[in-house]
Amino acid sequence: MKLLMAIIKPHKLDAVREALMSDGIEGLTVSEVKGFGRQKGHTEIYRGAEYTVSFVPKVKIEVVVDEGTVERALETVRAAANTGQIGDGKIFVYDVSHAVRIRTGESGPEAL
Amino acid sequence: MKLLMAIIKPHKLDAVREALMSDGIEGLTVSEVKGFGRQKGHTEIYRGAEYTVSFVPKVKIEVVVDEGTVERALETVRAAANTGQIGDGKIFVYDVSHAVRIRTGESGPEAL
Amino acid sequence: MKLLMAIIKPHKLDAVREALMSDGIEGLTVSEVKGFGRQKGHTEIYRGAEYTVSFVPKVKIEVVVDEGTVERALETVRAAANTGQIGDGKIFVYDVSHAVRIRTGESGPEAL
Amino acid sequence: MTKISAKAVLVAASALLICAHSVPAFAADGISGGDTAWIMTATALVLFMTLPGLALFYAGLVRSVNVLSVMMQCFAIAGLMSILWILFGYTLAFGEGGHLIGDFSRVLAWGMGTEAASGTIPENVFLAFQMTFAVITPALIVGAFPERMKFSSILVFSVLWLLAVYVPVCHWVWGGGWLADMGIKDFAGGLVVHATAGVSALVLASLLGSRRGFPRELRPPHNPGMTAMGAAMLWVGWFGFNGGSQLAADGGAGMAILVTHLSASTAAVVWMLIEWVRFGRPSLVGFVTGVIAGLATITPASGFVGPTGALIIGAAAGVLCFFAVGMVKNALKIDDSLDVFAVHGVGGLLGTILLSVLMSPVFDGPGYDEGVTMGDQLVTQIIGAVATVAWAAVLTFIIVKIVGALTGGIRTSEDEEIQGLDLVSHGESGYDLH
Amino acid sequence: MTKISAKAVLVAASALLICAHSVPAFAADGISGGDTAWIMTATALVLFMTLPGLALFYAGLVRSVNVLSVMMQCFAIAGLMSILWILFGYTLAFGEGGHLIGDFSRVLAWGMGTEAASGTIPENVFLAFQMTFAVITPALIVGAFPERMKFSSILVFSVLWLLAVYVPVCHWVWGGGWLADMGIKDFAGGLVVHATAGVSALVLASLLGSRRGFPRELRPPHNPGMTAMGAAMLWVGWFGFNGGSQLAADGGAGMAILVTHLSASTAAVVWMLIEWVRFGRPSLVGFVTGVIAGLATITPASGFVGPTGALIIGAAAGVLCFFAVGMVKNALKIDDSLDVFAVHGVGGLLGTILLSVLMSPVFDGPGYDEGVTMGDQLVTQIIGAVATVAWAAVLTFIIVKIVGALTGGIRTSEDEEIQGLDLVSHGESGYDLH
Amino acid sequence: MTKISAKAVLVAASALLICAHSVPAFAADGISGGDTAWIMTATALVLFMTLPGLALFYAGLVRSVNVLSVMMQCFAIAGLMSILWILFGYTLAFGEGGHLIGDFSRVLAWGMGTEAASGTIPENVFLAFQMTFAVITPALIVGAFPERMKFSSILVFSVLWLLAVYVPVCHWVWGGGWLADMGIKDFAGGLVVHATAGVSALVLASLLGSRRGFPRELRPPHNPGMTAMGAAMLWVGWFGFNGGSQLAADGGAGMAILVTHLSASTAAVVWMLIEWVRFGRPSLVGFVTGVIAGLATITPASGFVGPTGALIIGAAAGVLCFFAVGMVKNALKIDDSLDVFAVHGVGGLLGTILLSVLMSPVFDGPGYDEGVTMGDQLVTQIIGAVATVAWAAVLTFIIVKIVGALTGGIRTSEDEEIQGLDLVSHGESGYDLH
Ligand SMILES: Nc1ncnc2c1ncn2[C@@H]1O[C@H](COP(=O)(O)OP(=O)(O)O)[C@@H](O)[C@H]1O
Ligand SMILES: Nc1ncnc2c1ncn2[C@@H]1O[C@H](COP(=O)(O)OP(=O)(O)O)[C@@H](O)[C@H]1O
Ligand SMILES: Nc1ncnc2c1ncn2[C@@H]1O[C@H](COP(=O)(O)OP(=O)(O)O)[C@@H](O)[C@H]1O
Repeated sequence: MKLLMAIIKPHKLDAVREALMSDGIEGLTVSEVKGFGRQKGHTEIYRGAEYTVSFVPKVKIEVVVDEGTVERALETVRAAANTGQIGDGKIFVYDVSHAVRIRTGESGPEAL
Repeated sequence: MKLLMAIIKPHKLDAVREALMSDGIEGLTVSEVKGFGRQKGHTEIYRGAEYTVSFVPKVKIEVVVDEGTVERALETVRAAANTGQIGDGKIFVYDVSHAVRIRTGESGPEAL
Repeated sequence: MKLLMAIIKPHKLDAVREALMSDGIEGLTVSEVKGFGRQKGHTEIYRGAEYTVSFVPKVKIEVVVDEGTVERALETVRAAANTGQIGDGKIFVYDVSHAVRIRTGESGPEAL
Repeated sequence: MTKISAKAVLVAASALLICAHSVPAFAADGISGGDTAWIMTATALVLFMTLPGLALFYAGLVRSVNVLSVMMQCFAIAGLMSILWILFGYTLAFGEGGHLIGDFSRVLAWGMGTEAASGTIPENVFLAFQMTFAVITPALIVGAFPERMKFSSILVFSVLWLLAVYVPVCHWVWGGGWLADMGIKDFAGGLVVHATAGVSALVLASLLGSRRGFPRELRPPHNPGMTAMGAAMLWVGWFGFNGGSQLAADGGAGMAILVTHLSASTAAVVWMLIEWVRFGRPSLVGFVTGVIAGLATITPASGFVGPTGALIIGAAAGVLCFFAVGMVKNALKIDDSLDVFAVHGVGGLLGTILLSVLMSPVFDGPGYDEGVTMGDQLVTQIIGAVATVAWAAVLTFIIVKIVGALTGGIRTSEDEEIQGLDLVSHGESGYDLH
Repeated sequence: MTKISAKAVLVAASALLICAHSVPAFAADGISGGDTAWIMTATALVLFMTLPGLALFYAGLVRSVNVLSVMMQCFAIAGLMSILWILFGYTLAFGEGGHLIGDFSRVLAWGMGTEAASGTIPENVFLAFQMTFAVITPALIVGAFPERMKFSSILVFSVLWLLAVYVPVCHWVWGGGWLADMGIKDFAGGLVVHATAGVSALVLASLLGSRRGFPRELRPPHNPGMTAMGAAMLWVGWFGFNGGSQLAADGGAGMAILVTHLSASTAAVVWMLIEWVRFGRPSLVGFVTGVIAGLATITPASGFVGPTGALIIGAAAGVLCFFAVGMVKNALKIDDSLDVFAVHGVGGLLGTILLSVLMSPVFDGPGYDEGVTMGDQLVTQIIGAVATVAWAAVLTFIIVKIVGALTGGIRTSEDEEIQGLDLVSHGESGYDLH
Repeated sequence: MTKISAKAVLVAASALLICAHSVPAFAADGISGGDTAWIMTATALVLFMTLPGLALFYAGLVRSVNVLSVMMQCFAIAGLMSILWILFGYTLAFGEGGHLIGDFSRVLAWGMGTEAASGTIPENVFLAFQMTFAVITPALIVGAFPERMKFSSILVFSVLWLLAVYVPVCHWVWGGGWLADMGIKDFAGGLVVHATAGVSALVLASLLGSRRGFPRELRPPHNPGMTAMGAAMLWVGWFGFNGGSQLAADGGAGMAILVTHLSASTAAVVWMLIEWVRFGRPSLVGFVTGVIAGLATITPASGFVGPTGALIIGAAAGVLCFFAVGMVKNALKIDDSLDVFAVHGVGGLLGTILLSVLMSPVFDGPGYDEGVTMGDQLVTQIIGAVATVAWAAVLTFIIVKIVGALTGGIRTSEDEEIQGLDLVSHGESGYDLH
């Protein structure tokens, strides 16, 4: 199994979720994160003093998929999250050696 | 070393933490996340308009353990987080190649 | 490629980000997390009743780097995040098999 | 006899003197300390309705990235309208003038000083009390355009709107204009405040267009508790709004407060029951929307009905406004985002009409002016309502076109809308809680 | 002589006329504009105590998934109690009736209009002022059952409780009932408000059962700043609660405000010092709990003591309520979650008793009624306290049983409790900050 | 003739009697119900300024880990100062005494009771009204030291500061002291409140040292909406602060409210425009800072200028305070964290000076006291300003040294500062939203 970790723009979350669902993927986990990259943060000015906010709000999606579905899921996320503008984010993939469904104890691909 | 990443129900956090501690595990990291899976979100109705909230609040626990303890930790988390109801969550496991304790610079299993 | 996941003290975030930037690293992702370890939480007392807060606020930095830069990045983070006091945190490293830049579709090290 | 009378006069005069002394200051000039105390309090209460009341009420309903922009809009409108009011607003609304508009006799309140009276209160207190109405009315319209209108356009719109819509209607009804002459009853602003704001909100929202994702993919209110606390402050402040409109501290003011409270309570409970039946659970946002509906609806009637009338008005407000909210969204498909028309417009008009029936002693009301029947009053109220709606709609349409030309379009870009106006328009973020 | 006197009468009469004119409206009917202005203001202030004051105070203390439910409970109680008050509450509490209960002469305030007076204020103002008391008293009990009681049960409970507990006790003490006849002193509701609410909270909490995890594994207050801001609003509003209970704008009202403020300050500072000594650091939640303890305790005494008495009452309140909080939790093991009994019940009773001593000129108090000694007063106060506690406890027990039968149990399921009542009972979420 | 006059007297006397009866209570003793109603309301409004107003205003500007500590500081100061006021503060400030300080005749307000009058209001109301000023003034200084000062040091500082700075200056200006004798004009506390607090804040901040990371690496305000809502409450409450300082419900109070509102509006709009031009977008925090600047600046002048003067004062406040904020940070490099000096100090002094010009009928002002010219007044105002600044600066310096010695240093450790004072000083956390 593989874990896809995608860092995307927050307003693309629903599109990505729906795209993955229509691919037959049934579960994913989302976190609010802040990113730093080519897309820069901004400065806020309060009473004349500048405050640098280096980070941009992003959403991290983690989805574990079967080996066979990795390519497709990767492309699905990429397509759905793409706006063509800087800061669209990244997808990273890595190996997962075990997966267990807590409720049933099922493990491996069945657990997904 | 292995990293166990468990997505669980928020109110099970304390039980899982305590169970891991009595297993001798001394550190873990927790994030607030939102999950999507068989357990569905809900709709909220404001002034007659429906808003779909697709995600359910979950907690993600990340704990890095020595190879030898993986099985036991996995079972400990599963048992403590289990309520038998949909949405109980998953545990994923993957390899960690390095671990460093920032304070001392210790690395490998000693760093945990 | 490797992913460095560092759990650090929140007030060290800016120092670590700047240190990584001067190492030429151009992107990273940050999450607010809570940690449990040797550094203990605290108790809060409200109207005479004790509430145990087991977790300490931490920041998780995830940065994916090219194989060649791992050692250096690891040392950079360690040095910048170190205060010599308990609770300074950990760095974990693991393999990333794919990386894709959503905007361009570039993959592998170019995507970083 | 002359001598005797002289003596009597002297004695009586000294009686008067002591009497005057015991009720200092105002005995001489007809200004009542009690009335003045109450209207100053009411002035504070009505300002409190806008800031923080309305600002919280509206800000809780938007996305978290727009919370500050909504507050800023309320504040900036408060500041600008106040300056405008002392310059031109008050004098054009309440200066003598003619049937359509006042005059320029009171620009900057020049020479008014501390002595001029308006009834039993100082005129400066009357001016200040009315100023808070001129602040909240355009601020109500903020609910039509959050999350997507340019800040500059909002300011220009509000300035023009105050002068072209609020001030004339205010003069017609309260400043001795043609509707006043006809005997219109609008105690605290069913037409002047709520109908004008509600109708203009609808027109503006339809010209501005909907928020991205309307109506299916919007985010729920980011902070319903904030909205509820704003509603609570509006409720309390409304005691000053309606009770103050009596311009005296007497049984009329007391009754206005009582019926205001009862209408709010009833409308809210009715709204709660409808939600409970339809959706299975009653929401806090629903309850407080009912509160505001009840308050807006009783506003024109609050000096003319008794407790029984208030319960009827409240119940009618709860039902009608509830369904109006759905209709604007689903039938008209207009994104009047925070339901200004459905709550304030519909409520204000409903109360304006209903009062002609509920004034009757049959409903424990105080009855009609001499020679006026229920039917007469009803006709007058309808004429007033139609005139106000038409004027507000047409003028708002024209103003929006002008503002569009002046500020190069009134809408922010899609990118800006996604990012949220807090950052885009004001360079700030609402919450940094970590 | 007759001619002369005629002339004198004429002159004097015209003096009177001018005098009457200079103090318009109220000269004729004994209604004072100043008193009316103040009691209308006080009415707004007491509503402000419940909404938003108490709602914020309580909502900040619960888990974040219950914040809206607590607010909703306060709002819904406010709405329902107000309707109930105009229908039956006021007339049963303040209608003439007998020693135990009023009558039905004022249902819907029918015919009261704007002219009827109650002392020097319009009766509608008195009714409205008292209505806000009938709102806050059952709302106080919300602190006993947050996070786990069914919304339907809460509403039915509150309705029955108002009629069966609040209204009779109110009649006994303030409506000319048997305790009034005995000469009981309860200026603003130590018995009527705080003792009834506190005792009933304790009984209800013990019948309802504890929150999951009580007492060891509860979450700390999710938003202590919200609680503190609610306390601040309660503090300010209490000036209307106690100062308004004088029913006039005079030195009695002023003294009530002064001693109220001093008691709040002293109790809070004392609470802070106790925490500092015991826990090493004083908390904000502790300080504001002290504020409320000081306010509740001075309430019955606020018309009968001077500043010196206020400092003593405040200090006593700080110490006693602090230890009462611990005792209810640890000794009684009752999850009166937000300490309604320990703060309001204990405070209200304490003040009721203490005032019989502190009224004395020895403590710069105004002294006793003619022919009444300190001992007499103390006995009367104790009788009143015992009667109120017993009545509230027994009736609450009965009402809870009835409510349980009517609503199929009064408690939510464990699953619902875990999920939080915002979503379960109201379909909403408190915070969507991202 | 004697008989006749006897008759006339009788008749006139009965006229008086009826007259007295129609205006009960106060006719006899010169206390006005209207004035009393207003000053009690104003007292509530000024307390409302500190709690919750100022607490929210300041708490929103700090990091989220210090939100509770700031609120706690405001609360604890409110409690302590109130106790101090009834013990020694009032009597030393307003007791007859001499040119420099009052006396001990009113310790604990012993014997004052409900009958003593101060002008047309009960003295206990005057005492309570002034107490709220003695609360807010030291609370303003909280803005100088958030996030890094020991709680114990703060309390000791505030106690000493009230007695050594506030009370004497208050006596000089309002208590019949030497500045009053000179004819100084300070209607509601430009010198007594804002200049003393502002100057002392600057001195204290410079002795305390800057926050970690000042000025480059600070976190932005954690909750600008909280700050704005606090500002809204300050704005509303300021109607009581300035309007109440008239100590009567009349046209003077009305004018004070009107000019207060106009100055706030103008200063805020001006601040907004400056930000718009300089930074490309106007911020909410900026707008509300302008509001406070406008309010502080009009404070001393609010009884002495007309609307035209208010617009000028507001505009001057907006410009001057805006640049003062930058100057303290960048030129003086003092971390007066929430700009107490730049807003209150500069504003209070500016208004104190400007009023000597704007009182003139040329600006629609009420004119000067008999025999006083604009130049005379200006000189008096400058003398008052210099004396107040010097006294506040020197005494604050001395007090800080004493406090440092008493509490073992006044600053928390670096570790504590990083962790945040909510946890360190009070053992609590501000937000647990999950
Ligand atoms: N090397 C990296 N490791 C981890 N996260 C990264 C890395 N590079 C970028 N990111 C994440 O991806 C987000 C988008 O990257 P950015 O460089 O701004 O835009 P783009 O990928 O479109 O060039 C960043 O905000 C950050 O969260
Ligand atoms: N394939 C997956 N990848 C990542 N997270 C998952 C995946 N499937 C489920 N999850 C996480 O696990 C949670 C529980 O899953 P769910 O399907 O609702 O229940 P259950 O596991 O009991 O069948 C989800 O809310 C989600 O956070
Ligand atoms: N085995 C582990 N797995 C995951 N996270 C860990 C582990 N051990 C520690 N951590 C994280 O590192 C943080 C610091 O660890 P701690 O033991 O407190 O201090 P130190 O590393 O300095 O000894 C913890 O709060 C936790 O977030």
